[in-house]
This record gives sequence, C-alpha cells and structure tokens, in this order.
Amino acid sequence: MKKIFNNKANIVNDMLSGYVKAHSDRVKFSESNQRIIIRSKNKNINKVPLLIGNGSGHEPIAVGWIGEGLLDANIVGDIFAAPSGDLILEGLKIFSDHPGILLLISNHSGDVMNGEMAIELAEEENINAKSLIMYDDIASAPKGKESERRGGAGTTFIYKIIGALSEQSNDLDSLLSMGSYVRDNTRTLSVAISSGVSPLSGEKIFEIAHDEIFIGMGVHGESGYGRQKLDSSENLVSFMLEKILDDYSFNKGDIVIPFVNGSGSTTLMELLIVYNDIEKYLSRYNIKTYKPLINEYITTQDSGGFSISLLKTNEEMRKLWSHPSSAPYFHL
Amino acid sequence: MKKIFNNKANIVNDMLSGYVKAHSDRVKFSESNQRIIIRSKNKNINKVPLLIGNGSGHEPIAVGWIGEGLLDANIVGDIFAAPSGDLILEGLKIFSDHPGILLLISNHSGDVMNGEMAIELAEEENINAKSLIMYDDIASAPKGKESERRGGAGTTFIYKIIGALSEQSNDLDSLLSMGSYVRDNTRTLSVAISSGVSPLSGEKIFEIAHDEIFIGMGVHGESGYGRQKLDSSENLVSFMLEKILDDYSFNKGDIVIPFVNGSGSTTLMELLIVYNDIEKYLSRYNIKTYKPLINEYITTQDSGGFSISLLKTNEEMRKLWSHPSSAPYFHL
Amino acid sequence: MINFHKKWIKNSYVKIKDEYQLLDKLDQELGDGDHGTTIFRGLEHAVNSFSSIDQNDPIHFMKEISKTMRIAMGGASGILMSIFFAEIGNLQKLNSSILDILNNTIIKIKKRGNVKVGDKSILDVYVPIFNYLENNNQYQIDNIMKLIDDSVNKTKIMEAKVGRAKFLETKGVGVIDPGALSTSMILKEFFKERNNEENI
Amino acid sequence: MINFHKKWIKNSYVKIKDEYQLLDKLDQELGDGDHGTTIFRGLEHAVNSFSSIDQNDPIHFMKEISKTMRIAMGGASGILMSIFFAEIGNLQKLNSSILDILNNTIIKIKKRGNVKVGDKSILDVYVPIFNYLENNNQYQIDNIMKLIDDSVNKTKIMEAKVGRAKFLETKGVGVIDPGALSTSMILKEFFKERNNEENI
Ligand SMILES: Nc1ncnc2c1ncn2[C@@H]1O[C@H](COP(=O)(O)OP(=O)(O)O)[C@@H](O)[C@H]1O
Ligand SMILES: Nc1ncnc2c1ncn2[C@@H]1O[C@H](COP(=O)(O)OP(=O)(O)O)[C@@H](O)[C@H]1O
Ligand SMILES: [Mg+2]
Ligand SMILES: [Mg+2]
Ligand SMILES: [Mg+2]
Ligand SMILES: [Mg+2]
Repeated sequence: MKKIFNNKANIVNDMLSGYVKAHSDRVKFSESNQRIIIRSKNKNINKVPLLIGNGSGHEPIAVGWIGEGLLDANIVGDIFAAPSGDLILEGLKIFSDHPGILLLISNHSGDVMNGEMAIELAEEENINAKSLIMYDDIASAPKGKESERRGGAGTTFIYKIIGALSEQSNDLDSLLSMGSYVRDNTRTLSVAISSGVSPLSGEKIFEIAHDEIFIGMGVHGESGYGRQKLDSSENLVSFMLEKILDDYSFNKGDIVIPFVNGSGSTTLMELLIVYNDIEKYLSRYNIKTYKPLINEYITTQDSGGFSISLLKTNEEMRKLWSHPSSAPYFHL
Repeated sequence: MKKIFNNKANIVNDMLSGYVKAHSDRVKFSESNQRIIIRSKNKNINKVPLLIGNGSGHEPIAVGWIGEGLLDANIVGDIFAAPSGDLILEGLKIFSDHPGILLLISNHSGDVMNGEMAIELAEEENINAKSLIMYDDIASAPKGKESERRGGAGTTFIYKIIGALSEQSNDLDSLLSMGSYVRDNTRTLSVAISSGVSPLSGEKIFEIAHDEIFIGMGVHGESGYGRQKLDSSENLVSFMLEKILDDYSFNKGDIVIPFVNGSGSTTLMELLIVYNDIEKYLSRYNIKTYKPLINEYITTQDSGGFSISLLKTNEEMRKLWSHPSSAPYFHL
Repeated sequence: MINFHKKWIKNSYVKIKDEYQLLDKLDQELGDGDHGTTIFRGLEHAVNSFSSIDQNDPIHFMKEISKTMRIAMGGASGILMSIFFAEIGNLQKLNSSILDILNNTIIKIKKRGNVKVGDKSILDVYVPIFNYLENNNQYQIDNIMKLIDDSVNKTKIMEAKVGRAKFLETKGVGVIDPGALSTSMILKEFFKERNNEENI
Repeated sequence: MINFHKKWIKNSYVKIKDEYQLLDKLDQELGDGDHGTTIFRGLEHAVNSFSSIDQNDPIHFMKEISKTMRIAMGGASGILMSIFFAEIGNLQKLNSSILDILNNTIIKIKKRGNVKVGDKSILDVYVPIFNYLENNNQYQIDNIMKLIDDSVNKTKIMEAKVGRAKFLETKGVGVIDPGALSTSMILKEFFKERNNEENI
C-alpha cells in the first residue's frame, strides 16, 4: 500500500493532530477527548450547536467543516467506523448549557445506532439534544422509501444551510424543520469509476473492471443501479440527471444548487467538464442553477468517481447557502 | 483510460466552460478569446494586474486562482503545454490601459520562451509589461544555481502575496521586487509516489515501482534526487526538510509559512499526517509556523505524492498572505 | 467469576488475532473490509484495560469491558457486539443459566439493530443457541460447538437485510456474514472455557 | 510557390499523422509524452487554415501558418518549430538557396531556446544540413535523406541540456529526441517535395 503515514493504529490521531495544529485559529481538541474537534472560539451560549459523528477516511468531511457558519463539533471515529455512542455523548455534553443541541446523522447503520444511543443517553442526563437523520442517495432505496436511503454527498446542503441558520439564534425545532426540508428537496446519485485503497487492509475497497463504471455505488463499494461501460461525460450526466429528475420534481423555473463531489482521484478537470454538461442538461429543462459546489468534499480515500446532488431551493435556502463560513475545508 | 470527458480535443474548452459557468460571479471569458479567463469585475484601472499563462492538466492552478486579491487573468494552454506567446500577448493587451502589467512565469522551458516572446511583442506595442520568473524546486539544480531551478508548488507564495499587494495600487516595480524577494525566500521539495494517467496518451505519465518513491520529481516525471523505498511520513518529512534546511537558512525564531501540496490522488488524510510531522520537525529547531496551506493545489492529474514548500516570512509577507481573496479555488 | 471472564476475553482475543484477516476479507466482500480489524481492536483494548478496572463486581467489570469495546470498535459492530459483553456480567456463577443473558442480548440487539432472525447478522448466531438451551437443560459441549458452526454457515445463503451488505447487488448471498463468524468465535471460546473450568 | 508550400505542409501532416504515437512514446521517455500529439495538432491546424489565408504572398502566407502552428501547439516545441515555417516564406523560387533560411532558423532557435549544438534538440537536425549545404552547392536527395536520418540517430547518445529531458536521471541518453525526429520528418518531406517538383 502506497500511503504516507506512520503507525497504522495512529492514522486518525496523527491526522487530527496535524489538522488542529494547522488551523488552530479556527479549531481545537475538546478538553476531554482528542477525538472530538470543536471550534477554537465557541458559539454564543444562546445558539444551538450542530454536531456530527462519523468515520474517518472520507476527509475533508466532516472534520474540515468546523467553523463559524458551519459545524460546532465533529466526533471522529476510526477509519470507516462511526464513533461509539459513548463518544458522541461526550461531544453533546460539551454543549449542555446551550438551549438545545442538534446531532446530524448520516443514514448508515453504524452512524444511526450510535447516534441514537447518544441521544438516549443525553436524554437520561436531561440534555436537550435531538437528531436529524440525513439521506439523499436515490440508488439505495426506491422512491416512496426515501427514509431508507443512505446519506450521500447531498447531505452537505443540510450542514451548510442549517449551519448558517444556527448562527441566527434559531431554536432547535426551526433547525430541525429547515434541515428536514432541505433533505426532502435533495437528491443525489453517484458513480464509481475506480476503487481506492483502504488504509486498514492495504487492499482495494471494491473491484471494478477496467472499462466499467458503477452507477449508484455507496462510499464503501455498496451497490446501486449496477455496472455500465465507461461513457462520455455527456451521456453519463444525462443518465444520472434523468434518474434524479425521475425521482423528484425538479421543474421549469426552479433554482437548484448543484453539487459535484469528487471521490478522491477524479480530477477537478473532470469535475468541471461534468459540471459543464450538468448546466447544459438543466438549461434544456429551463432549470436554473445557483452557486454550485464543485470539488472533493466527501472522499473514499483515492477512489475515482463523483456524485451529482441537486437541491431545489427557495430564497431563504440560497441566502443561507451563500452565507460565509470560516471552516478550513468548505469553500463555495 | 478511466477519465470522464467528452471529445479529447475539447477537454480544456469543456473544462473552462464548466468553470466559467460555475463561478460566473467571479470569472468570465475574455471577449477576444475563450482561452483567456479574467475576473468578472475588472481591477481598478490604476492598479497593476497579475497574469500567468500555463499548461492545463494541473488544476486548480492557475485558472482557479483568479479573483480579487489574486490573479487578474490566466492564459490557458493545452494539456501540459504552455500557451503560445501570441496568446499571452492577447492577455496582456486586455490590460494595456493599466500603469503596468506583471506576467508571472514558472521556470519551465516552454513557459519561459513563450512568456518572453509575449513580453517582447508587448514592448513593440508600447505596453508596459514585465515578467517575473519563478523557481523554487531545490531538486532541479544545485545551490548557487537557483535561477536554473524549476517552478514548483512554492510559487504559490508569490501569486498570493503579490496578488494581495497589487490590490494596494502598488507600482509594477514594487510588485517585482516583492515577488523576487518572496521567491528568494522560498524552497520546495516534492516526492512522487505513483503516476497519474495522461488524458492525452491514456498512459501513465511515468513509471515507479510498487514499493518505491521518488524524491524531487518534477510535475511531469522529470527526475530529482532519485528513488527510495517507501518510508514512514516521519522519516520522509525528516529527509525532505533536512534537504530544504541545508539549502537555505531557515533559522531558530524564523516564522515560516508551510505549504503541503497534494499531487492528485494522495488524500487529505495523508497530507495532514505529513503536516503534523512537519510541525514536529520544525519545532525541534524552534522554527515557528504561520497559516499553512494544505490541500491539492498544483496537481498532475491523479498522480500520488506531495511537495513541501517553506517560505521564510517577514511581517508584511504574513499580512499579505492572510489577506482575503475571492478566487474560487484558493483558500487558506 | 472475574477470572473466568478474563480468561474467556483473553482466549477470544487470541482467537481473533489469528483470524482477523479472514474476517476482513469477508467484510471486503460484504461491506467495507474492516470487521476483523475492528473486533480485534475492540478485544485488544478490552484485554489491555483489565488492570484499570475494579475487579470485585462482575457486573461493573463487564460493563466497563463492554464500554471499552464499544468505544474502541465504533461502527455497527461495536455497539451491537458489546451488548453480550455487558450482559455476561450477570453470570455470577459458572453453573448459572446463560438463558437470561442470551435472551436479553437478543432483545437488545433486535431493538438497537432493527434486525430480525434471517437478516444475515450476528443475531443469526445468538438465536439458535438460545433456542437450543431453552429446550435442553443439559448440553454437550460438542453439540453446542456444532450448532454454532452450523448457524454461521447458514448465514452464507441468507440475503442481507441489515448492514452494508443489504446494498450489494447480490445482497451478500454466497458469503458468510463476518459479524456472525466473529460472534461465533467469541461464543465458542465462552463455552469452551466454561467447559474447561467445570472439568477442573 | 504557395502550392509547393501547401503540398509540403500537407505531406508533413500526413507523415506525422502516421507517426505521432511514436513521437509521443519518445516524449514519454524524455518528457511529458505529448510531442507527437502536439506537432500533429499544429500541422492539422495549419492544413485547415490554408483557405482562410491570403495566398498571394508566400512570406505572409507562411507567417500566418507559423503563427497558427505556434498557437495550436504551444509548449516548447510550438514556439521553436514554427520558426522554420516562418522563414520558409522567404523561399521565393523552388531553386533558390535554402541556406539563408536555415541560417536564420538556426540563429533564432539558438536565441529563443538558449540552446547549442549537441544539447539534444531540434537544433541537432538543422545544423548538420546547413553545414552540408554550405559546403555542397549541389546535393543528391539521397545524401540529404541519409544525413537527416544520421543526425536524428546521433541525438540518441546525447545528454539533454535543454527541455524536460535535462532533469532526467539519465539525461535522456539512449533515447532519440522526439523534437529532432519530428523535425527530421518535416525536413525530409520538404526535400522530397522539392525534388519531385524539380523533376516534373
Ligand atoms: N443492524 C444490524 N443488526 C445486526 N447486526 C448488524 C447490523 N448492522 C451490521 N451488523 C453486523 O455487523 C457486521 C459488520 O461489522 P463491522 O464491519 O465491524 O461494522 P461496519 O459495517 O460499521 O464497518 C455485519 O457482518 C453484521 O453481522
Ligand atoms: N530550449 C530548447 N531548445 C531547443 N529545442 C527544445 C528546447 N526545449 C525543448 N525543445 C524541443 O522540444 C521537444 C519537446 O517538445 P514538446 O514535447 O512538444 O514540448 P513540451 O516540452 O512543452 O511538452 C524536445 O524533444 C526538444 O527537441
Ligand atoms: Mg467500518
Ligand atoms: Mg508538453
Ligand atoms: Mg465493516
Ligand atoms: Mg512534451
């Protein structure tokens, strides 16, 4: 395995230590635990903090998104493993003096179980914490069963929009309702082109033939719509957007925020070509775009591929989306 | 070749078209030529604009760095090919009403010849344009022959610092002198771990054994200090920083800006681990760090590897370094 | 009793140390390839934490062990597999019934994992043993061992309804569930050690 | 004369179209693997631009061709290889001397490229022909062809002092310079076509 690290067991700790040293103006370790990263300058005590726990190996999400206008804390699990509920609880406790706490949970088995455990334990300690389960990946469950879908790159819209909203002293329920509103207006579909190498096993994470791609594969190689031959950006984008537009009513005159997320080794050159084809496709349907996000944000090591997410917006969402954030690795 | 594009001949055009559509609030095509990207909102006519021409395939540099506080224009060559002097001249002409124009040139054969040709042609047309040749890669020529070195990732310090300075209505000569001062205080060394695939040939750009790395390799596979076995981050960082500290007097008490640049497929996880080891190493010498840059900025497609650049700073440099920029793909 | 618990955990750790790569391989086919590494990490932390836990109360001791494993493992398996370890604290004497412990483990896994028998998971190992013991006051160690192995093998033909495997094209059919296999190893070590100590 | 220029460029284009992959391969060993693609792109644009250039003045015609190639090619080779194309506009009659043209080409390449004979570059093809023609008023086409081939082959053992190859561990020793090879193809097409037309 050609990866640069020291001791395999310390990959996550070394990475966090580098991150906190590099961006000490904005982030720091929590006092109690070095797997909890918080803002250097805490959020006002009257505002509702936003937290998430997630496995490592997908950087910059979510550890890179801590900062004003975005997350307040990230509870960092081992590589590809959600942090335990105990650890998430420790994160929630840091903010027990706030009027409420919102725990974001991306819909994956481990994340949900541990997140729910943390919320239950918090309740027992009279901490006002609620969770929002995020899902958007249309390949992982059919229409009508949206809540069984996995959390994909489109969950980014939720982080950013309620991250901005939470700076405006809104109460927990407003954040929850805006969060689920954003979620319900988001659709994501991904394509895997080549597998990255797991730092744990030193092996490829999944197998895929040299001329094949995989539509709808999850971040760890879980399947979706199945394999296809490699095709042009234009055809691939058409295929993917057709599925997305079939799944949800993106209509003439709508203003959508597109997010093209690279999985790791797919170049920005390619992502921009893909974006060009997205714009062309949407303009044929008279769907307008607003401040797209195009880069590597949710990666699976050095995997090749990308996802397309669309959020159908209203004016408030757009304002919150473009609200500045100080997070070291989130940039519109 | 598993890359996502349409027609091979249109890769650069499609990419630029996607880029300009995505970030139309900040960048646009020049009226005369779609290979020249400029700011949407021109710089004040009394200020000196900053331009660079360079080959594509290394995104986000330099096309992603157009914006207030950074570049005014990028003349975009084909993949791995500097744009011709004729095209660069067209870029310079856009700014002929400004008091002066600064053309940055990264020290590579094609870039230098075409850049110099453009400056000569501009002179013939009485345009006040000067160039600054940028170099920093210590592996490409020995100490004492600094001006023969290649331009590497450390040239980023020049872009950013004089980009900020140019917003303060400084004249061309002050920009030139600050630019060369930054250059002379910058040192870079890179390591190649795996080769990316050229979108032109569909082949690997260079060959490297499965357990080997290459210290000092140029962005297109040109050689440096030779091959070594893959080693821990700590040992690799020690080796590289030793070379850099041998080459230039970074001393106790100095404040340096470190830049860890990923070449394409090396993960942010790894870059942060490397940064952690850089901090440890420098702190042993009592060298302090200021606002480091850590991410993929100068890539060679999906190549694996990274470079370490150090800039020895003074207060003015640090102020200019942290001056905000609106460029879509440059973020501290 | 705590010496028994410690021996069992230690033996499980040794067993998993030998087999974690196989478990990773199975999880590579069904999930993200880390199950062996994960359970190994959990047991390693458990073994290393012995000396720092008060050793007077088995309930307390195993709660701490369970928490240590849950934190060290994380993921889907940490929270689910640690349940049995917490419950086992209730085994106060070597010859006390394990039925309640298995019953509570099963109830809690079902609830937390939102999982049923046949969904291709660790549950498919616990439930058959519970059923067997419910119907057989006495048991032969060899029968238990065989039952556990059989239960694991049956997961091979199951379609996954939970975990990452449920998103596979194949639903994981044809591959043994790694969680079931590691659970079986830990359970076998439990019954083996119990048998040893009874025979002393 | 312009028909001659056009035929020569067309023939060069056809030749390079056949050989560009070999040129890419050489440049993959010595540089960034694009030399064939680059010169092919340049000649393709040149051929496609014929109809849009005023065809009365060879000097003007070839200046435009040269510029078209320079822009289409970019990089190190575009600016250097286009020099010969601009100079060739001065060839007003088929039987006029090519010495001045080669001389000017060589001076300009040396200056722009900061390059000497023996540095492993396109210069190592132009200079031997210039020397030969300076010493031989008359020439045999076969001799010229052989001389050009020999010059290219000699670049194989040279250490690169310019271009990307100078940064290689090997300095490129053992590999023919791709720029020299493509230049040789273009020069050979030139002398061949000149020979054809003279024989008509
Ligand atoms: N909802 C669930 N209920 C029961 N067991 C589950 C559930 N989800 C996962 N598992 C078990 O966990 C195992 C995978 O564990 P592991 O690979 O360590 O976790 P992760 O999926 O987080 O990487 C599966 O083989 C399965 O036995
Ligand atoms: N300074 C120079 N002087 C003369 N020829 C040069 C010089 N630099 C490069 N060349 C020629 O250019 C060729 C490479 O061309 P090409 O691959 O198209 O350009 P690039 O190096 O920009 O990719 C080399 O083989 C060499 O013959
Ligand atoms: Mg996992
Ligand atoms: Mg090139
Ligand atoms: Mg797993
Ligand atoms: Mg080349």
